Order: sequence, then structure tokens, then C-alpha cells
Amino acid sequence: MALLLISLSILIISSLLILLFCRSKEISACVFLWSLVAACGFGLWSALSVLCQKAMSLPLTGVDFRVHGTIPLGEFYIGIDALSAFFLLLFFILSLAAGIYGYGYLRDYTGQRNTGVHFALYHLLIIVITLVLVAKNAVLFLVAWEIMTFVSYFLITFYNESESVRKAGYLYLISTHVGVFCLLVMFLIMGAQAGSMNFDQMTATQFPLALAALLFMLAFVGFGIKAGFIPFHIWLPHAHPAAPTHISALLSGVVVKLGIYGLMRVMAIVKDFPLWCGVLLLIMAAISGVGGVLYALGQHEIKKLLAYHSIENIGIITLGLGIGMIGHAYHQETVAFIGYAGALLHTFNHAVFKGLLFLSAGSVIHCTHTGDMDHMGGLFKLLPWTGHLFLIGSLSICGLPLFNGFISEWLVYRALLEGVFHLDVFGIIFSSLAIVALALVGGLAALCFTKAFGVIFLGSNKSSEGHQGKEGRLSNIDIKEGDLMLRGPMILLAAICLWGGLFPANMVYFAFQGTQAITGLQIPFVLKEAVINPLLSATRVLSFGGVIFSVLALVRDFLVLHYPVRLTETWSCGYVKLSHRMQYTASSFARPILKIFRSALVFRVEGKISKEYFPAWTSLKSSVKDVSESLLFRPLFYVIKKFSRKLKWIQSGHTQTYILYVFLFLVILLVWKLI
Amino acid sequence: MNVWLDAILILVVILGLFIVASTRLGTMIKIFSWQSLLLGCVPFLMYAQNMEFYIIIVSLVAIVLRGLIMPYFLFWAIRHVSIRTEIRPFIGLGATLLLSGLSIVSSFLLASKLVFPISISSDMLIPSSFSLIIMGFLLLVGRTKAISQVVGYLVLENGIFLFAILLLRKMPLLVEMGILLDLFIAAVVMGIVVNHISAEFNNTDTTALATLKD
Amino acid sequence: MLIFLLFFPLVTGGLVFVLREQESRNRMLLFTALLHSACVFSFWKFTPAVSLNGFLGLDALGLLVLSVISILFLMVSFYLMGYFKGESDISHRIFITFLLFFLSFMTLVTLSRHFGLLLIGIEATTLCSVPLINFVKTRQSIEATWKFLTICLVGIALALLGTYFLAVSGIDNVQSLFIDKLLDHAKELSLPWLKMSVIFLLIGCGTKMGLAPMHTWLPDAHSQAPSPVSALLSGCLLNCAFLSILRVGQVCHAAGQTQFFSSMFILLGIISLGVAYVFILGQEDYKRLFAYSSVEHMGILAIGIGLGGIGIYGALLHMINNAFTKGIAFLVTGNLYKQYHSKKASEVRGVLRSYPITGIFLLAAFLAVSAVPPFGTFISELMILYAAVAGHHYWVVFFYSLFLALIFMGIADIVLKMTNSYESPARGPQGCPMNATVSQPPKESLSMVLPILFLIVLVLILGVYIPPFLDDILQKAAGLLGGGR
Amino acid sequence: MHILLLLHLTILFVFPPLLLGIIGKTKAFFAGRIGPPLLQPYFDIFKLMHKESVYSVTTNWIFMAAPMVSTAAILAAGTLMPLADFKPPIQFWGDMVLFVYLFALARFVIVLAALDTGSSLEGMGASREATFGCLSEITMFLNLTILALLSRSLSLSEIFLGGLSSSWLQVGPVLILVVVSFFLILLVENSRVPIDDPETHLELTMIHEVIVLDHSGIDLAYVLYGKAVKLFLFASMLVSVIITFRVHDFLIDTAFFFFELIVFAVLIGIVESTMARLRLNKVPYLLFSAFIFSIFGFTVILVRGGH
Repeated sequence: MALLLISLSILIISSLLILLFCRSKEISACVFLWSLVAACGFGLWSALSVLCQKAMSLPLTGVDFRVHGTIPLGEFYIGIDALSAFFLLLFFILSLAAGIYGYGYLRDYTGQRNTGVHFALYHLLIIVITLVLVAKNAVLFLVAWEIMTFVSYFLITFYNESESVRKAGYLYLISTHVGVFCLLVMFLIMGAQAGSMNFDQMTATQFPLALAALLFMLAFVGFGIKAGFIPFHIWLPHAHPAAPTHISALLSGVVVKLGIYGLMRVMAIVKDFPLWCGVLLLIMAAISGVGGVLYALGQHEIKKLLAYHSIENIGIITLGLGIGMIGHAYHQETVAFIGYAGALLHTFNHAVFKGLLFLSAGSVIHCTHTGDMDHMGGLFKLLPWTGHLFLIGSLSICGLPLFNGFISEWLVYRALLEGVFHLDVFGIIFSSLAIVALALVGGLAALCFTKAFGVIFLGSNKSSEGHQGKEGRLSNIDIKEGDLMLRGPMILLAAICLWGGLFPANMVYFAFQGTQAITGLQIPFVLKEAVINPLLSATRVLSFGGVIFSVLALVRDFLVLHYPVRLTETWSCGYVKLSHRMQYTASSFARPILKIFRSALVFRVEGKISKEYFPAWTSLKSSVKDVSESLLFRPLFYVIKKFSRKLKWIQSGHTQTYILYVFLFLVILLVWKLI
Repeated sequence: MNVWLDAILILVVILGLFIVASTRLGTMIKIFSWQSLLLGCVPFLMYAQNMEFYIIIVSLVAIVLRGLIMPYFLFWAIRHVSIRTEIRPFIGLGATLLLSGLSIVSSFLLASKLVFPISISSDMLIPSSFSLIIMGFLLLVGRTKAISQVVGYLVLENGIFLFAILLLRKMPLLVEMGILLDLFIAAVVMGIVVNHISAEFNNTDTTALATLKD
Repeated sequence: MLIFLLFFPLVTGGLVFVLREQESRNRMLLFTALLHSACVFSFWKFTPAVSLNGFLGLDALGLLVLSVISILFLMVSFYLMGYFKGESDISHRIFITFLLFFLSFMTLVTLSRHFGLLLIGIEATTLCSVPLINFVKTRQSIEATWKFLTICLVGIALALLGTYFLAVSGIDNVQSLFIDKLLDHAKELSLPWLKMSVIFLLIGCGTKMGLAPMHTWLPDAHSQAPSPVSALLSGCLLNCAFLSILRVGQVCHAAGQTQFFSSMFILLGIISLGVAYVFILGQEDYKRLFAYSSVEHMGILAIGIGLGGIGIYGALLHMINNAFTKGIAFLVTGNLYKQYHSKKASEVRGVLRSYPITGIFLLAAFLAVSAVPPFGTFISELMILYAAVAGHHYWVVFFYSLFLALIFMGIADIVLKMTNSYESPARGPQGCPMNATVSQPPKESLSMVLPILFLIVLVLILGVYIPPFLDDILQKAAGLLGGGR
Repeated sequence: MHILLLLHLTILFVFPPLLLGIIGKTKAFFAGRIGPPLLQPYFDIFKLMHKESVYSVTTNWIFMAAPMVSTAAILAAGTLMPLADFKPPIQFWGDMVLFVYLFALARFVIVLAALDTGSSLEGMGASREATFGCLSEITMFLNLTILALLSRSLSLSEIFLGGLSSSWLQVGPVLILVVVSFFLILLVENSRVPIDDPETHLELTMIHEVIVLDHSGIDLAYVLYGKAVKLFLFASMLVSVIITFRVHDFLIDTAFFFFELIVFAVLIGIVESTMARLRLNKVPYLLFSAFIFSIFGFTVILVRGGH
């Protein structure tokens, strides 16, 4: 705890220092960098020290820090339990990486805005997120939560010259703020029931099932908006592309995850929910997962694509949570433990690889000055570092073996399959549907990332003629790899991806620690072994694959030495004048699958195809409309606005009418109260 | 004695009806002046048996302020206004009269429901006070000229004063006088604002005063 | 002491009327405000004696409102020094005179222990604010003044009638309108008359307080008055009206009619929130925007009081927070108006870039108004919501949250466009005013910055820490209405 | 024990191309030709190893590494699969997920390699491969779930080595549905007729062949080999589901297993010879029907309570 407080005070002091020196760019940036490293270091240390605790006294707690009742209901009461520690771990890793990247990213920023203020806000964001994670008082939690929303709003709208960024920021702000009202009501109900706004007392309180269901619905909406569950996700695909890269990484890696954290916290507090809550969560998770990845397939802008993938991964995480809840409702704790652990681990993994992907996407955008994938291509040769790191990120996010995504998806699968074994018919139906959904999500994600990686980095460049030299390639001067400040954080994240995939035991153990904090139950040692040992076996399979790979590579090397190798143009199957414009684009790559799912999506292909024999030009454009945005929320906003416009006659401007209101209301009250 | 009191009260209400029915601003003010004078006499009749010094004072002040100074001041306020008739009220004259009639009936009904805790000299007093109040409201809501609204407000005030007479003994003099003075100043301020309006807008038609809206 | 507090501003007001120099008038204003606050602060330590035959007295409720008024008035008078710089007007003299009168009568409202006197105070504040609102004397301001005057006078007439009803209800036993006596004998009051009186007083004072649907004068008056006056209207005058309703509530509570009173108050509150939502969404005039937000916050106060229990504590806290918040908001609009010469939100763009300090203040005002932590408004609104939840008033919870969310949408849309946008068709590329005569955009003078900053700090502190002495008084005041934490 | 493992690996490494040979022979028989020798796939692979390698200038190392990675992944998957009575070298609770994901990894890299060339035709093939792959994956998972439910195990070795022995008696019809569904998936995954014709030369209609259009020499050899192993693994899986009967005699069981595989290869050959290729846009329907078969089977199990 002391370590965390040190880290917080470093952040507070340094953010003040940054503000003080914000006129001088160098000093503020320097202060930012070193304080960030120091604070994150202390923070990680504190988180790890809690996670590594051997003593399993339940409930798992660190030492608390408490300042008694300064305001009614609320008090400054923080403490790290394993759940907080787990999230702190991922949060500090990612904020360190994103922060260093941001330092490198903004160092040569020459715009008019003051980067010092931006850095200070970044520190502030770290502080409030830490507070959200360690708060043990609902009011403190809500305060930190709200401040976080607003601080991140200002970080998102860093480039607020453009209209779209402002709109995205506004959308983010209002949707999350609307969610906050659900949370307010939820925590207040808990508080009223427990007689205190402290989490400790709430945890000790028994909630009736009906009330638990109400709380769950409120939490689902309130935290779901932040987490980006599918009907509520509308802010997400707008906010991520609008924000500066390191902020999008943080947004997707941590801020969105706080919704998950909140849900877990509520589960830790309320514990017993009716079965249908878990089922609902599972269904919504499946919809989010599949929907998110389908929308991602339809995107041509890289950051938007990644944003929709966040929704997908939130879906996977929530699948774990949902099966955990169902298992808990059935009193099948094995299922619950593995489900929660899978959700936790995937949260961590997603933060890492999505951070990596966003940062490398940012580097790509930084170099090419466009986010449109259909204008990229062939960047692997020009940006080898970024390309390799993006590849690692892609492999991880698809959950392919060797990388950390596999481990957590495996846990979720495992939980679902255990669900198939341990539950009754009803439970089996839902868990197997969830398995299908998860499989579909996995497959589609692989499709989507082959598309993303292939279209961006492979092939040759597809940008329009004006942008490039005569050979149809970008002139190499344009595109330069970022320096160590940009590369370093990405390498760190990539290393964690690989480490998490090859040596999963530690992270799984940490996830179990978090699970104990959620359920409040001790996980039997046997179960831990039963989960971790298979993963170690999986590593053996992979190492076997590695051996085979090296043998194959040796053979190949040997043969290549002895037989000639020739370089030519790509074989064009006999077509002449194969131009780089004829390559498969992102749109064309995703078209078959989108056509298959067109009943579930609003998938549009617009274009003009000339009917002549020798068409001079044709153009095609495909787009995927966000159903919940265009069919649910836009009409809703429209109705709200329309309604308010319809009622404007109330303020007609005539004094006489106003006096009439007074009179009429008087009569109404008299009639109501006296007759 | 009660007969006289009842007669005066009936007269007051009828004068109220006259105000509601008249379109000429000057006439309205004059009738209002008469009404106020009559109201000023009510305390004398009511408390004839045990007259006290401060009741006389309050009544006299009311008579002077409401019956004499106020009409004079209102005349001053409309001196510069060219149009002196209410041309197009929001609620037509017939409708206003009808509503006033209704208001009288409903006031009697309402008053019959509410039992006054102590015995009072006339059971007409409360209903007539209520009907004056409602008539004041009708004028305020139905008329477009600022002056007629001021008159409406004053009629409403008269109704309240009528009610206050009931409580004349129970209220300290200070408060009673303060309220009277306050109401008087309120009316004066309204008059001044009307004057401002007529200076700025060249008439006192409040339909022009509807630019501030949403 | 109380009499001194009451008459001192009156005297200095008279003095100001005689003084010739604008500078010395300003100084007199500031001096009065300072002395007034000093007195009020001394009351926190030493409870003043009841004076004037029991007509004047100070209880916890009165002290709260009085302190708020005093602090806000001090800030506004400080702000006015900068606001009037470069504008020498003849009406300045009248303006300051009436400002001081206004202060005196507001003090009267907080001090009076008699319903009649209370009403006199309320009426007098209305009358004093007429010249304040009509300061600029344009057509619109006259119109606004007229509406303010008419509607409020009607309201006060109704309140007067309500007071008489109250007297009637106790005519055979209490025979007095002294608050203390009424409270002592509340159980003996005649019920139908009491109810009538409560309804009339609620409508009457509600008109003054700006509760919908009697709020109609409020946006006009607030938007047309000079910004410092709007701040006073919103932060002080509305609270005075609120206080008078609380007095009625006290009687109701003592008479065991809390339910009767609170149900109406909650209804009024929810209607106010709804009306605020309707007009805040898509509002074009930023002063009207904040005016409607006043309606909203009055609604919140009403709901809080209506809910009882911890809600009353919350409402009283919210009253303090709201007064300061509104002070911030309207003083900022004063700055904006000075800089952009327009009240249209669509003509104010890129404040953060052109005038960073005003921009940050505007953001702070926005955050405070929409109850974002760590501003104090958050805690008080939270407490009110807690009261609703704890009392199982789920419909109230629903409407409260819904309307607050919608209102937030509206305010955020407008204010964020004002602070953040950079291009505006009607203006230069940087969002600077196109007005060519203003070559150098006026920067904020110190006296137009410090008061706002002070208020912001105050609201921020209230958001994280409520000092024990304030807590104590709030408890006491809430206890008067049967509430508490 | 180690010898058994070694035998398992030997079968895994050596046997697969033979299946291709058998299929080729069968097809030739139906076409009335003699056809290539049974060992032709081995010859092909050997021949390709000695050929010149040609690389496009647009390609990166991904293009070269992809055949190796995919082959390695498929072989690694093979270590989880029981063959005949041979226990796989590695088995653990939940290895079926890894099994499927290793195939996904193999597909992933191959698709990337196709995109690496920057050819529009290979992009097309890659798009199709990825699309159909992700659709078949869900059916695959559902089928495996059914099998897991029936055998109450999450490990491939336990499922296929005796886990299903009693299921044919209890819910035989269900297993038939699963088998059909598996068979369809096998066809899709291994790009056989009627989904894809391995011998076609019209680029616009190809799926798998067009992906490896630019591969040559040793790389192509690896691709061919990997494909053969994949077919072998799928086939042995299917065979293990169909024939759960064991005599518990090591030699007989093994021989029987090989016999089944050969019969199966012949069966594929027959299907390929007798059916025409489907139109490309009909392929999803085939996949959906596979999915529906397995859903149907699943429902029956739930109703019957066979679990």
C-alpha cells in the first residue's frame, strides 16, 4: 500500500511540476517521462507484492489506507485486494508503455496545443484510474470514475481542430455519463441496503435475489456502456480513432476494461445473482463478440477496426464472466473459477496486445498520414519493426498458439466445456452456444487480422498515384521507422505477449488470485494444478512444433544453398500489366464473409459499374452500418431532440400565458390536495 | 349593520364585474378607485362595535393609497399613451364576463367548503374576496394592455385586502402597514415600468412584449 | 447586531446615491459587502440575540442562507469593480444603491421570524431587483423586467393570501404569525386552512424560487440582466425564496403534514427538471442556458426537501453549492459577454484558445453545474438521490436520473462547442470576434478573475471536504425540517 | 512406452502422403486410367525439393516461413491425435482446443503468405480460404463438444481411445449426424471436391491451389506435405469416431486402423470422381448444413439425455 501511495504522490507532484513548467516543452516532457517510469515502477511493485502473497487468508486484502469521513456518505478509503492488484498490474504496464510512446509521439509535435497540459492530464488519468481500481468506498469510486471520464474526454479531444474529433468526444462523454447514472443508482441501492457506502460492509450484506437482479441490470448498463457491450458501444468506434494513438491504446486497454472491473467488483459484492443474469450476460457477450468482429471486418480504417476488435474481445471476456456467473448460480464452483480466471486473464492479455496493436497502428498512421487501409500496403519492408510487432499483436489477438491470447481463450473454452460437463440441460445449451460463438469469433478475428496485416504490410502499396513515385511504390524518404521511444514500449508489450504465451503459469496463477477475490472462496490447489498443468503440456506441444520448424528450416537452408534461387515479379497468371491497384483490398478481402452475414449486418456496396464493353472506370465502395447506432441511438436522440423542440411553445413569450400557468397550477394543486 | 355590509360587498363584486366588462382604460381606473373606496369602508362597518385606533389608521391608509393616490398615479402613467381602449383582448369581453360569473359561483362553493374557525360578521366576505381575486387573474390573463394588467393586479390585491380585513385584529400594525406599503410601491413600480414601456415601444400593448421566448 | 446588519446596507445605499465619484461608490459597495460578511462570519461564532420584539432572529437555516448571500454578494461586488471599468453610466449610481438595498432586504428575509415580515422582505427584494434587471434599458430588458415584475408580484400576492390563510388556520388559538409560536402550536392549527395556505405559499414562493411551471420569468430576467446581477438573482434571490418555502415546510413538519407538503414539492421538482431538459436542449443563448439550469437546480432542491431524511441535508448542501456554482456560471458569462459581445452560443467559439482563463472557468462552470465530481454539487445531488433510493421512491429516481442525463447532454453539447470549436462561419479563423473595432481582444482583468477562482475553489473544497462546523450547522438546519444524515 | 511414441510419430510423419496417392489412384480408376503410382506424392515432394525456388520481389520472410510454420503447426497438432491404439505423445485435459487452434495457426500463416505476394488472384484465394476456414471452425468446435459430452472428456486421446465406445449403442443416430458433419468439414478444410478441385487450373475458381500459386521448390514441397498430414489427421479422426471397436490386440488394431484409413481414402476418391464442383457461392450452404447436422445431433443428445 505504501508503495502505491508513493507512486500516487509522485504522480501528483510531477503533474503539478509539469503544469508549472508547461511553457518549456523539454522540461515538462522530461519530468513526465521520469515520473511516469518511477510511478509505474512503484505501482507494479505494489500490485505484484499483493498478487504474490502466499498467505491465503480470505478475503485477500492488502493493507488499507483510510481517511475518515470528510464528506457525507463518502470517505477516502482505499485498499488493494487481489482483484485490484490484477487490474493494477495490467494498468501500470500499459500506462507505462503508452506514456513512453506518447512522449516519443508528441516530442516532435509542432501544433499549437500545449503538450505539457496533455502530459499533466495523462498523469491525472493515471491517478484517477488507480483510485477507481483501489477504491473501497462507493462514493470515492464514483468520484474517481467521473473524473476519469472527463479527463479522458480531454485527452481524446487533443486534436480538437477537426469536427469529427469533437463529435466523437461529445459522444463519448454523454454516453459514459449517462451510464454513470445507472451506477449511481446501483451503488446507492447497495449502500442503502448495507447501511454504508464502504465495499466491506456491502460485501458482508446479503442481497435478496430480486434486488440482486435489479443491481445486475443497472451494473450491466452502467458498466456495459463503458465496456462497450454491443447495443451500448456506439461511442467506442468513434472515440478510438479520434484520440491520439497512445490515448487510444490506454482507452482500449484500460478505460474500457474498467467496465469489466466494475462488473467483477459488483459480483464480488453481491455474489449471488439469479441464473438468468448470467445467461443474459452470456448472450450479450456472444452478441458483442460476434458483432464486434463482424463490424471490424467491414471497416477500412485501421483504428476503427481495432476499436471494433475491442468490442469483440470484451465479448470474449464477458463470455468468461457469464459462464462464471452461471456456474456460480448452479453452485458449480469449478466452472465459476475457471470462467472468472479466463475473463481476468483475457482482460490482461487484451490490454497488452491491443495496446501493442494500437501503438503500432499509430506508428503506421504517423508515417503514412492516413488511416485508410486501402491506401496502404507493402509497409513491411519500409517499417520492419512496426510490421513485426503488429504481426505479433495480430497473432496474439487471434488467440493463436505461442502467444498469450491463446492461453486466455483456452481458459474460457475450458470453462465453457466444463460447463457442458457440469451443468444441466439448460446450462449445456447456453455453454455450447457460447462455445460456438467463441469459435466463430476466433475464426472471424483470424480472418480480420489476416486482412489487416496483409493489406497494410504485405503486397505492394495501394495508395493513389499522387502519393508515390513512378514505380508504384512509396518513396522511401516518406516513411521512416520511429525511434526507440516509439519502438521500446511496443517491444515491451510484444515481449509480454510472447512471455504470456510460452510461460503462462504465472499469469494464470495471478488470475486465480483475482478470482478468489471475486468469489471470496478459496480455490482448491487441485483445481489450480488441473488448469495450469495442461497449459504446460500445451507449451510442450508448441516446443515440439518449434523443433519440427527448426528441422524444416535447416533442411530448407541446406537445399537453398544447393539449388538456385531466383527473384522475379509476382506471377500474374498470364495477365499482362498487373498493377498494384489490382491487389485485393481490405474491402474485397472481407466481402465474402460479409455477404454471408448480410442478414445480420447492414452491409452496403455502393458503386457504379459501367455497362459498356470496355468500361473506362468503375468504382465500388462497401460499408457496414452500425445497426445499434443508426437504428437505435440516432432515432432515439432524434426523438429526444424533437420532443424538446415540440414543447418549446411553453415559453411563448406572453406574460398572460405565464400567469395562466400559475393560476392553472394553483387550481390543479387545490383540486389534487383538497378534494 | 350586516345588511349594509352585505350591500357593500355585493357592490364591490359588481364593480369588479364592471371593471372586467369595460374596455376603456380610464373607466377601468375610475371604477377601481370607487371599488377601493368602498373596500376602505368595510372595516368601519365590520368592527363598528369595538373600533380600535389602528383599525381606523389601516382603513384610512388603504382608502387614501388605493382609492386616491393609485388612480391618480395610473392616470399619470397613461397620459402619454395614445390608445386608451383595450382593442383586442386575449379573452373576449363576453367570455370574460361569463368566466367572472362562474368565478363568483365557484368562490361561493369553495367558501362553503371551508369553515372559518371563528364566527365572522358576514358570510359574504370570503366569497367576494375570492371572486375579486379570480377576476384579477382574469384581467391579468385576458388583457393585452399593460395598464389593464396593472389594474387586474390591483383588483387581485383588493380581493386579498378584503380577506385581510378579517384578520385585522390579529396582525400587528407594523406588518399590516408594511404589507400595504409594499403593495403600494409594487403598483408604483409597475406604473413606472409601464411608462418605460410606453416610452420605448410607443404603446403599452404587451403583445409586443413577447420577443423573449424559446 | 441584527438590526445593524439590516440597516447598514440601507444607509450606505443612501450614501452611495449621494456620492459623485464612481470610484468611491465602488469602494463603498465593497466596504459594505466586506463588513456584511464580517458580521455574518462573526455569527458563526457568536449567536446573535433575538431583537425587535422577536421579529428578527437567526436560526441555522437563516444562517446558512445568510452566509451564502453574504459571500456571493462580496464576490459580485468585487467582480463589479472590473465589470464597470470603462463604462461610466449615469444609472450606475442607482444601480449600486439598489444593489445595497437588495442586500439589505435579502438579509431581512433570512432574519425574519414572522411570516408577514418574511413576505415584506420577499416583496422588497423583488422591487429592488427591478432597476438591477433593467440596467441596460433596451427593449428586451424592459420586457424581461415587466415579466419578472408581473409574474413575481402575482406570485407574492398568492403567497400573501397563503399567509393570511395561515393566520386563519390559527385564528382561534395561536393568533400569531410568529414562526416560533406557529411551530409550538402547529398541531392545533385548523387543517383545511393550513393546507390551503401551504398550497398558496408553495405556489407564491415557488414562483419566486423559479419552480416550473411558475418559472417563466426566470430565463428572461436572467438573460437580460447584467451578468453580476444574474449571479445574484440566481444565487441569492432564489435561495431567499427557497428559505421562505422551507419556513412553510417547517410549519408543515411541526403540524405532522410532511407528506402533504413533500408530495407537492417533489412534483414541482420533477416538473422543473423536465422543463429544464426541454429548454436546455438546443438552447441558443448561453445565459438562458444557465438560467434554465437554475430551474433545474431549484427542482433538485425541491426534490431533496420533498424526500426528507438525508435528502434535506443534501438539499441544504446543494443550496450552498448551487449558489456558488451559479455565481461562477453567471460571472463567467459576464466575461464572455465582454469578450464576444454576443449572448448567442453559436457566436462564441474557441474560448479555450482565445481566452484560456475564461475558457477554463467556463469548463469549470459547466462541470460544476452538471454535478461532476470533485465539485460539491456532485455530493449533494448524490445525497438527494440516496434519499430517493433509500426511501424507495423509484419513480423519482427514474425521472431524476433521466432528466439529469438529458440536461447534461444539452449543456455539454452547447458548452463544449463554445470552448473547443475553432472554426465558425461568422467569425475569424481563430474564433476571435470579427468585430473589427476591437483590435486587441480585451483580456480578463484581475477583479474579473479572482472572484470566480475563489468560488471555484470553494465549490471544489465542498466537494471533497465538509468542515465540521458547516456539517454541524447543516445537521441543525436539516433537523429543523426533520432530516439529517 | 517410448517405442510406442516413436511409432506414433513415425506413422504421423511417413504415412500421410500415401493417402493422397490412394485418392489419386481411385480417381484414376474411376476415370478409366492407370494413374500415377501410389507413392507419387512422395516422389512429388522429393522432386520439388530439388527444384529451383522462385520468389517474388514483393515478398518478405513471411512468404518463405509460412510453409514451414504451417507444416510444423499441423505436425504439432498431430502429436495430440491418437492413431490406432497409439497414445499420442502429449495429451492433456482440453487439448482439443489447441488441436483446432494449431490448424487455425497454419491457415493464418498460409493466408498471410498469399497476401504477401501482392497478387490479386492469391488475395482472392486467401479471402476464400479464410472465410471458409472460419465457418468450418465453428462446426468443428461444436462436433468436438458433442464428442466431449458423450465421452465426458476434454482430451482427444481419451475421446478417441475408448471414450465413445458405448455411445454408438446409446445415441447412434447422433453419431451418424456428427460423422456426416465431420466429413463435410474434412472436405472443406482439405479443399477437396465438391468444394475445391485440387487439380483445376482455372485460377478464378480455385481456393487452396491459388493460394500457393507463387510457392515453388522446397516451399511447395512443405505445403504439399503439410496438406497431406492435415488430411491424414482429419481422416484418422473421422475413422476413430466411426470405428470405436477394438480387439485390444496391438497388431490387429493397428492393421485395422490402416485398413480403415485406406478405405476412407478410397471413399474420398469415389466422392471426388462422382461429384462435380459446387459453385463457389454455394459453399457456405454446405458449411451451414454441416453446422446444422451437428446442431441437430446435439439437440438429440440433449433430449435423449445421453450425457
